[in-house]
Amino acid sequence: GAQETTIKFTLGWKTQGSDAAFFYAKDHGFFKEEGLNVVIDQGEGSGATVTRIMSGAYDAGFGDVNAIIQNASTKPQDAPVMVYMIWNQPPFAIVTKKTSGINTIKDFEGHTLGGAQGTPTTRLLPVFAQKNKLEGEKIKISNMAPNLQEPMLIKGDIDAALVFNITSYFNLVLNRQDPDKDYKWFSFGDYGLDLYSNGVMVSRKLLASNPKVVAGLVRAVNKAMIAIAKDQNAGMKAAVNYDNLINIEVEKRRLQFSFDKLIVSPEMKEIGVGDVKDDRMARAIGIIVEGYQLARAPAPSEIFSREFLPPRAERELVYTAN
Amino acid sequence: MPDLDYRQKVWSAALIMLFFVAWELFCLVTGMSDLVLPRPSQVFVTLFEKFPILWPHILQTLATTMIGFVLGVGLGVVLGAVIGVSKTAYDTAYPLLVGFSSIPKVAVVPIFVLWFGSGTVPAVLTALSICFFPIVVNIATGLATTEPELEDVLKALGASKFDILWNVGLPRTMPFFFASLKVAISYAFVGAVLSETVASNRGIGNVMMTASSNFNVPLVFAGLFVLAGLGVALYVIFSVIEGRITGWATRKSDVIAT
Amino acid sequence: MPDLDYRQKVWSAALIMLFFVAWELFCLVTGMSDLVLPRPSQVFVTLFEKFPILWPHILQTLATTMIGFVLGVGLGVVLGAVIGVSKTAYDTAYPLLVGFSSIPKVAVVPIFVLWFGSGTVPAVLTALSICFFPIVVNIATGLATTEPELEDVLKALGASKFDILWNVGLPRTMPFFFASLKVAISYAFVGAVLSETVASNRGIGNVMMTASSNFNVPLVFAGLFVLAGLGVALYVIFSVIEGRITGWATRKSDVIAT
Amino acid sequence: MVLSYHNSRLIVRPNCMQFEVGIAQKESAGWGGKPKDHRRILDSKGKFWLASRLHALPAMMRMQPHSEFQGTLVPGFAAPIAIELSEASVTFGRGARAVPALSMTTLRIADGEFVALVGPSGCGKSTILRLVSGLVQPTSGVVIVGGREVAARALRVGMAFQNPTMLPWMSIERNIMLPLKIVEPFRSQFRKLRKTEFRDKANALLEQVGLKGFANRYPWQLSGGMLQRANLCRALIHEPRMLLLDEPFGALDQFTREELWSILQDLWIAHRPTVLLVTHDLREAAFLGSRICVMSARPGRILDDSRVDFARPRTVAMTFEPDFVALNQKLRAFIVDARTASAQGAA
Amino acid sequence: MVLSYHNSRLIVRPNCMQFEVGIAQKESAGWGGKPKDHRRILDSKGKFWLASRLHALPAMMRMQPHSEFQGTLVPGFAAPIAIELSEASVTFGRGARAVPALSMTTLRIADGEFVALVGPSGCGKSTILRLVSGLVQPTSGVVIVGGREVAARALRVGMAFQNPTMLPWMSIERNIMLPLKIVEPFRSQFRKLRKTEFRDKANALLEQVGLKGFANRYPWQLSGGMLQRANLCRALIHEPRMLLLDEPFGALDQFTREELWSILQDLWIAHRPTVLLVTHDLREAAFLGSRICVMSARPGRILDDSRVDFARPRTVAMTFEPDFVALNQKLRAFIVDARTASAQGAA
Ligand SMILES: Nc1ncnc2c1ncn2[C@@H]1O[C@H](COP(=O)(O)OP(=O)(O)OP(=O)(O)O)[C@@H](O)[C@H]1O
Ligand SMILES: Nc1ncnc2c1ncn2[C@@H]1O[C@H](COP(=O)(O)OP(=O)(O)OP(=O)(O)O)[C@@H](O)[C@H]1O
Ligand SMILES: [Mg+2]
Ligand SMILES: [Mg+2]
Repeated sequence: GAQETTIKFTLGWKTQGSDAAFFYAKDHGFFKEEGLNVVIDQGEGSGATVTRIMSGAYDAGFGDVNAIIQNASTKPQDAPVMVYMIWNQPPFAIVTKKTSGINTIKDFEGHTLGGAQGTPTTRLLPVFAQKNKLEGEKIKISNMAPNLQEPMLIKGDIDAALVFNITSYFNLVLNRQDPDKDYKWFSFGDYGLDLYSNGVMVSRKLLASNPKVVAGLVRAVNKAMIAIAKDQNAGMKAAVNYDNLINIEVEKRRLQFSFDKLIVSPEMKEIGVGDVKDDRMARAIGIIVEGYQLARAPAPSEIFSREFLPPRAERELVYTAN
Repeated sequence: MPDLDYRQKVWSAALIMLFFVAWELFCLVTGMSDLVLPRPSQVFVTLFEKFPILWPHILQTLATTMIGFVLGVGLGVVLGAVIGVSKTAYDTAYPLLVGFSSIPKVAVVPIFVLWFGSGTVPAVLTALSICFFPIVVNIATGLATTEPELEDVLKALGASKFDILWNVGLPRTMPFFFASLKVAISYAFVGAVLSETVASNRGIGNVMMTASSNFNVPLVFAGLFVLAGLGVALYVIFSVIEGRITGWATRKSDVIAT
Repeated sequence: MPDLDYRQKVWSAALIMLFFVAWELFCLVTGMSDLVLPRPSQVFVTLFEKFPILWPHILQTLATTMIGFVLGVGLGVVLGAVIGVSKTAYDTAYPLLVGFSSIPKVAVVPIFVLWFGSGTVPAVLTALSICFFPIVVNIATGLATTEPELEDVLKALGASKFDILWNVGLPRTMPFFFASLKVAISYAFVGAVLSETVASNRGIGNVMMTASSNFNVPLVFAGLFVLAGLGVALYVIFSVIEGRITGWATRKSDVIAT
Repeated sequence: MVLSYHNSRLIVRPNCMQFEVGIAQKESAGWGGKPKDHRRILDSKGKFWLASRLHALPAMMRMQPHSEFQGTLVPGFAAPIAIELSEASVTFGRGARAVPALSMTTLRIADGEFVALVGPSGCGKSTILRLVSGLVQPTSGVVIVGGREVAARALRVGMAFQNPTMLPWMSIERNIMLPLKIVEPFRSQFRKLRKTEFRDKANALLEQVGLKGFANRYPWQLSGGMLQRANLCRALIHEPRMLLLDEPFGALDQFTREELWSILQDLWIAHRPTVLLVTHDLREAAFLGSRICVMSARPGRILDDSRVDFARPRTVAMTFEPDFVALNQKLRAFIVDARTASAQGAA
Repeated sequence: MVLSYHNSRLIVRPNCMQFEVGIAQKESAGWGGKPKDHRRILDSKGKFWLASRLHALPAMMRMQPHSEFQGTLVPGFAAPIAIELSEASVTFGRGARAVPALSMTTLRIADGEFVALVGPSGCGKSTILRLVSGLVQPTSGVVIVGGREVAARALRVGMAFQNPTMLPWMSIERNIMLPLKIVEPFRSQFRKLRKTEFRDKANALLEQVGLKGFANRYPWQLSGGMLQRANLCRALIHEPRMLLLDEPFGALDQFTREELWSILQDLWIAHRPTVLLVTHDLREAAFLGSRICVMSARPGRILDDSRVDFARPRTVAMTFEPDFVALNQKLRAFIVDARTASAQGAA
């Protein structure tokens, strides 16, 4: 249309390959077609996306659904709403050196785990321990900034690290390690913590005042997702266009990793990209409420709205690595 | 004029109160979300409730800060004296120090952590490295601008350079040394907390980091208030010492009070 | 003695070179991983290679820093003058300012971002808020310690308080004002970069954050070197101005040079 | 504070933090209106005070009507009073550490008089000058400083401090031009075209005191005596109606000193400023002064107040004449007394 | 730098940044050994220098053997030379802004002499004192300062600056005790039990100059003249073998001044330090000095060098006697010359 609506959109972190869909949508005019002028800013963390939106500084962003659950528990009228789930699988994982002597999760007892404070991985460890019948008190946690976890792990200061696999995997690569050969990964999803994770969220204000815009935003992102699932190189081109400082090789691998490990799943194939299953969402909410000792368990409808999703047929994502 | 002094103090305290009241009103009037800027009353309540939990963290931060600060002051005085006395040191060390100070310490903390492990040592080092520069600058400037007439008094007696430094240079620099302490102590807190947020299991920085990831903004602000309070407490202590040592330099106010 | 000056400069430059050589050797000898501490040679190579990419970021950071710095200096001088002149302001503002400085600015940046959006404005504000305090302290101390004899010269002429401030207080404080500028400019860079790391799509801080999340440590250090370089460059500019304005205060070295 | 009735005068009172040095009277109409009117005192901020709260009133009442200055000054206030101290005391510090510097000093100086003040070291001479210029407030008693200038903001007081404090960041020339930057009417002209004119004036003065070529030097490049001469220039440059000179020739050799005596005397004869000169040199006092006040030792009081009637202009040769030597002897005797008073005071 | 042959002497040379004020001779053996020996100069760091590189040599050659001091000093170096300036010039600043302060001054002062230095303002008197105390280095020429003390590190020079610079953060007492904190042998005793003893000493001195009760005041609480007296105390407290006094009585009244003259004279008679006194008061010069040097105007040179043979101890009454007055007249005449020389110099 003639009148473009400006949307302030925050990423979950600095420019990464896994954000390529947004850049692709912008570069190829998908947003424009929907009458949107989307301004993309880099973020401070996928949890901070929620704060940024709640404060009104941003209209939409790419962030963690679990942070929405936390905030919706106390401030249901302010918390943003997820409208397009991208990472169907949780990236939360524990990584350890194969030489560390940790072979099963039981071996975490008596070892020191490095965690970045407040990240879901660190915060959900007690739930993880409880669900898997570990003695939580025996697991020591050492706090550190996320970018110190891998160096400290390599150096041997910690025995394992509580990480996001999509971040840590490439951090290890960048630290000249072989994350597949020399490291062992324990994914939370495999141990009873079947959570959702990052997706597109919008502010309640935007939702209420301009639902058409939200629908347009979701449509554009969906279109881009499907496009770069077929052609990651095109996605990377858009990413470089946005930020010429990124390491293309690594970020492309990261993009592919996101499809491989986080987006494409049996569930996604069943319900299409962007949607969630309400019962799984309810379970996930239960886990978060337990892990964070929240006062109130929000309903799945407070967290996720599928109102704006394009029809199922348009959300058929086929990933082919290239 | 003791009653004037007293009224002065009351007046100042009232103005400080006013600041908090204004803040409170500002938040109430603009309907500011407490995720952005909590009201001081909320912060004080949180502080009061969480105080038993905060206490060991406060002690930890205070201890690391003080160690770093004391070491930083020592280093600052020595470096400042060297730079103030020697032209070569001035030309060499100043650019290096300015360069070093222009580097955000947050970039240096990880190096400290990797070398010395997480916890107290990097916090002390960060506090030290962030707080010594203002001291260097003021000591060096004080020494460089000491009136040669004052030094001549000792030079004519055949005093050594060290004698002159000790008896003229440093005493004359005291007012500005204390000025720089005010900057240094507050930056020492910043440094220690910074390091704690990067890698530590204890300390205010750690608390604030946890609180902020829990979206518990009032607790974050409680941490900030604790830091501010500690800074002010130390400032008050130094002020008392300063009053005794550098009274000669502020005799102006004496004369007016007569 | 121009040739002595010249030798002095060469000698200082050599010592600065020595610092980098020592660093290089240290890394080579200890086999330090470049993921922890890269060798300066690596850093310079990276800097050289990436310079075209870095250039717009450098401009961005320099611009925000300078704006924040100029505003900070202005604010610092005004606040310093008020605190130095008024006892009430001294008692009120000092505790508040010390408290504010003891707060890590990194905790304040998100607030700025929430208010003003990400990008230039919060960077400017952070630079400002981090750099004005050393100036306040030195101006206030300089004014409070101005010899009453100097002020009497003007007082006897019936000069206003402002006349005295302008003609005696501020000129006398200049050496310490310039001293605080050295601290302020480096902290202004720290502030701007800090804000850029939290919320900005441009600037050295953003580059360093991206680089560090990519474990591109040489590029992080290239960013640090750029910052240090900018800090030193501004320091040199101020030094030249300082030499002209505060020559009277450092006449000592003149006399020796005679 | 300024007296509102006909004459505007500066009143420096204890505990009055804000003051202005002097203020001119509006008309040269006589003193002695209705007492009621005297009681209305207007301070510099335009606020009225009741005079009854001030010690000043009795002193003011005693003032005589103004009359034109004629020839030698006659004590008894034929001319309007320029400076009046009524039982002024100054004590520095408080409690056990208090130092009484001046005790119950009463001194009245008519407009256009040249008063020399002598007395033992530490007796409070500088303190009197600081009282008059408003740099110090009396602990008790009253100090009134008035003048004859019409509608000028400040009295254009010119003060040469005992220790020639030059601002170290300014060249000698700029130091000397400082009063022109501050005092009206020069102040408003300073930014305009007259700056070079002022500079010429400063250089002319410097040349007169033998400092030609030192205008662009800095204070620390001058010798003690040179600084003192520059200090004198700074006191004179704005052609003040009142000159307060604290041992302005102390660090000078005999001949330079005598030269400057003559310059100062010529200046006084030409413009008739009120001068209060502190000196230790009795010859100097007798050469320059129309009146000589001798002070006792700390805490000072005025012991003797003699008129000096030698004809003007006086010459250096006259100082060797018997009359002159006799006066010196008489003063010496007084100072011996002053020192004895000192011994008692100290005991 | 220290001359190694028998007598150890301080040589202050141009471009020699590090110096020590004076050094005592090892034995009081006579001067005039083999010329070759003179050439070996030992500096304070124990390094030998070839004397041929110094201008000092000719001047040293001319020195006379040492003999015990007897009665009045006879010029011609019956006593060892305490201070020697050979063609010493001082120019401050460089290039166009250069100020010649002293030009080719030659002055020799024997150990134990009392030399008064008079001359017009700005002629370089203070500069000479600063040369002797090592605070300034000659631009050309040589300054040699030696002494008689045995094995003392510094000459215990006592200097009273023209402007009494007291350290503002110390009480008067502590200011005065400063030399005891710096100069051996007091320095090593300072930390030991003798601190109260030293304090008593300081207080005794203060009482002598009339500053009893001001020991614990701060410098800015004293009047100009009081500061000057404290300044004198600081120059005297460590019983220096050499006293450099720069107008020490300038800000004092006549009687205090005369009292201090007598105190200084008594001290000199008792201990015979070498004294170099700068003054503008010819009576003072004649009263105190054994020799009076008159300097020309800037850049200064010594114009006249007269002995004063009045018997010691001199009294104030003597200053009114005809001989004394005549000497004064003679000096006055010289100074008139000096000022004329000045006019030429300035031109
Ligand atoms: N700021 C001050 N604080 C305390 N005492 C002071 C102060 N100023 C002066 N005095 C004391 O006041 C007395 C008088 O001082 P003042 O300077 O008036 O003496 P003076 O007559 O000028 O002496 P001189 O001839 O030595 O200059 C002195 O005893 C001095 O110690
Ligand atoms: N630091 C300096 N820089 C430049 N010139 C100086 C310096 N010190 C002294 N002079 C100049 O040297 C000359 C001699 O100064 P000096 O202080 O020796 O004079 P003086 O004989 O002591 O005079 P007075 O009797 O006035 O004290 C003066 O013309 C002065 O301007
Ligand atoms: Mg005085
Ligand atoms: Mg002199």
